[in-house]
Amino acid sequence: MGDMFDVVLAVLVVAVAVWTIGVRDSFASVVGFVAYGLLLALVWVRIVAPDVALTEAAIGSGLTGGLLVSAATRMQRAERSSATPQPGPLLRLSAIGLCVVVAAALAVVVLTLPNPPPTLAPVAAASLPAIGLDNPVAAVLIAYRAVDTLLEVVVLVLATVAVWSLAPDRLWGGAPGQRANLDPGGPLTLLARCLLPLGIVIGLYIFWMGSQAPGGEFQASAILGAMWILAMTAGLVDAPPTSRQWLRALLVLGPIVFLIIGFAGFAMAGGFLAYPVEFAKPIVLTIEAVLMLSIAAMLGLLVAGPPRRRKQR
Amino acid sequence: MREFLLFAALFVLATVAVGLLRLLYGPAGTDRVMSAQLLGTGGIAVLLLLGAADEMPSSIDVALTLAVLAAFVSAAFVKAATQTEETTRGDETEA
Amino acid sequence: MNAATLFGLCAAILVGLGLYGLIVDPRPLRKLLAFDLLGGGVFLLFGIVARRGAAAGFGADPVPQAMVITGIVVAFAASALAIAVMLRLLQETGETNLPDAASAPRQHSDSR
Amino acid sequence: MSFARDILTVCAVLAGVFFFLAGTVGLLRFPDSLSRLHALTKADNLGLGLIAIGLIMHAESIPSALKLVAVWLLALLASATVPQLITRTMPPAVPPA
Repeated sequence: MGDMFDVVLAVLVVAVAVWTIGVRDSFASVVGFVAYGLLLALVWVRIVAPDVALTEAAIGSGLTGGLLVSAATRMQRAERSSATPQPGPLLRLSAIGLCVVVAAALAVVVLTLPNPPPTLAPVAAASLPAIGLDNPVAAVLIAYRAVDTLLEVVVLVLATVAVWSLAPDRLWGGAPGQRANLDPGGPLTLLARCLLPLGIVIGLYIFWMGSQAPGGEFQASAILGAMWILAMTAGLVDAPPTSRQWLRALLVLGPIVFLIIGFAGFAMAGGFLAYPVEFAKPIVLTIEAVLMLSIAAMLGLLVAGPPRRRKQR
Repeated sequence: MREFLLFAALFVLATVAVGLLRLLYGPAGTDRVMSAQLLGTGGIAVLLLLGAADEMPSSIDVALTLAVLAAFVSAAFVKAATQTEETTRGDETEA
Repeated sequence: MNAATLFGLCAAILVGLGLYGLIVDPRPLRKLLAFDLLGGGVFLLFGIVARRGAAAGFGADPVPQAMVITGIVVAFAASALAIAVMLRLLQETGETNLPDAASAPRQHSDSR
Repeated sequence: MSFARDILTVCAVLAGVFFFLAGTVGLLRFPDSLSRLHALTKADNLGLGLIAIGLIMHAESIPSALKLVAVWLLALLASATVPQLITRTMPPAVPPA
């Protein structure tokens, strides 16, 4: 029965992908992509990667879905009026040829993967006791491959600055998005008011669980970021102007604390991003907590987009 | 019991997959969003069933995450759709 | 055929489909969707490698999983930036397509 | 005892699956967006609720049972608000002549 489930799921993923690529209307394609992200989360559960499933559900489907759907809705009208050039049959055919070759090559690679498979699991498992975490994926993210995670957070900061810099000069430092009017008796207000406390509790739960079970700062910050966006959409809170010092400090807090602890590793444990064994767990939790705050703020701001209101003096 | 739960998961997945035909036919954007919403709820149910069948407790956490964000995409859609008039007249043309 | 191989073949098809959309569709939004779809396929290939590397009591090798989590977050940041560029283009020109892509077929119609 | 519990689980899950089927049929067969919305929300969340109730009897610990309840409550909250929101994007209904 499990095998049949997997076959149906795989066929469904491919069918939704074909629809997403093939359909003419871009809005329909975006909704297809949201469905694709949801189905991928199911696939990750089936291949025993619940940490990735959580990330895909929160970011790949939830946040990306919200971002794309709202962008596609705003672009819909203009797209209908602007002419879309159609690629010629020659380009189409050669593209099909290339893609079939690439897919076939990958399929051959999948079928001829080395046996027994190489694995880093024992190495990662050996590093677990030294940092006091029971979740191997969180341990890899924060200790074994900590440099990757550090660079990733820096990429997020750069992306946020890049999005802000797309605003016209005179709006630099202003608040993103339009001010949403609070609709006191409306469904959106009800949703935001009820969901916000629950979402924050669940986000913190996913964060806290991350040291023993699937979860962690990335998934938690995606939920917290989504809750912030929801509060802004409903008009419960207004988006802060991007010139605010506290906001900018919050964005770099995570990477800076991470870097400082990384350099302190030279003195305390003899290497960049090395943690002294006796304090490893509190240090790791500190890094994860500040990273969660920074990432949640950046994910929210990335969805909110560049400043669109004049800076108030 | 395990086989039954897996069967139920398969059945729910197949059912909401058929519901995705509404994504194909549309005709309006709202109909397409509805089919995605149905797939979301179905996905939550499938995750709960899989979690119980395979004794994989973290699957429930994935379902919990999906449930928190269930309304997020629809809220973004409605916000953008009802603001279209405002933005074309408002600060966007000002630039 | 086990689940890892099945979803591996599925990932190969997804990469092919994403690549096709990326090459053939001139609209920026569709290129972004195709690129993200392709990315999903690549992540899934990592997942297959992770699943096959199950050892030391874990259901899957944690190292590729951690890389995929990093990748998903970075892909989101890149999508958000791309969307911001597209909305800025819309704001400036009222068009969703790049000027080149929209006018090229008409200008060069004699060369085809 | 465990046999009776299994029977209850099977019954509740089957009922839940039935409502998913009903919701899908409604989404596909109903003629206009408003009735499709009705089919989607009512049947669909009854379905999830019944499945959650069925699995609670199967849950091995109190926290995981509580999580099942939380999932259902969140889904109820979404189904209570999302359709209201979606109707705002629809053109105003024209009363039948």
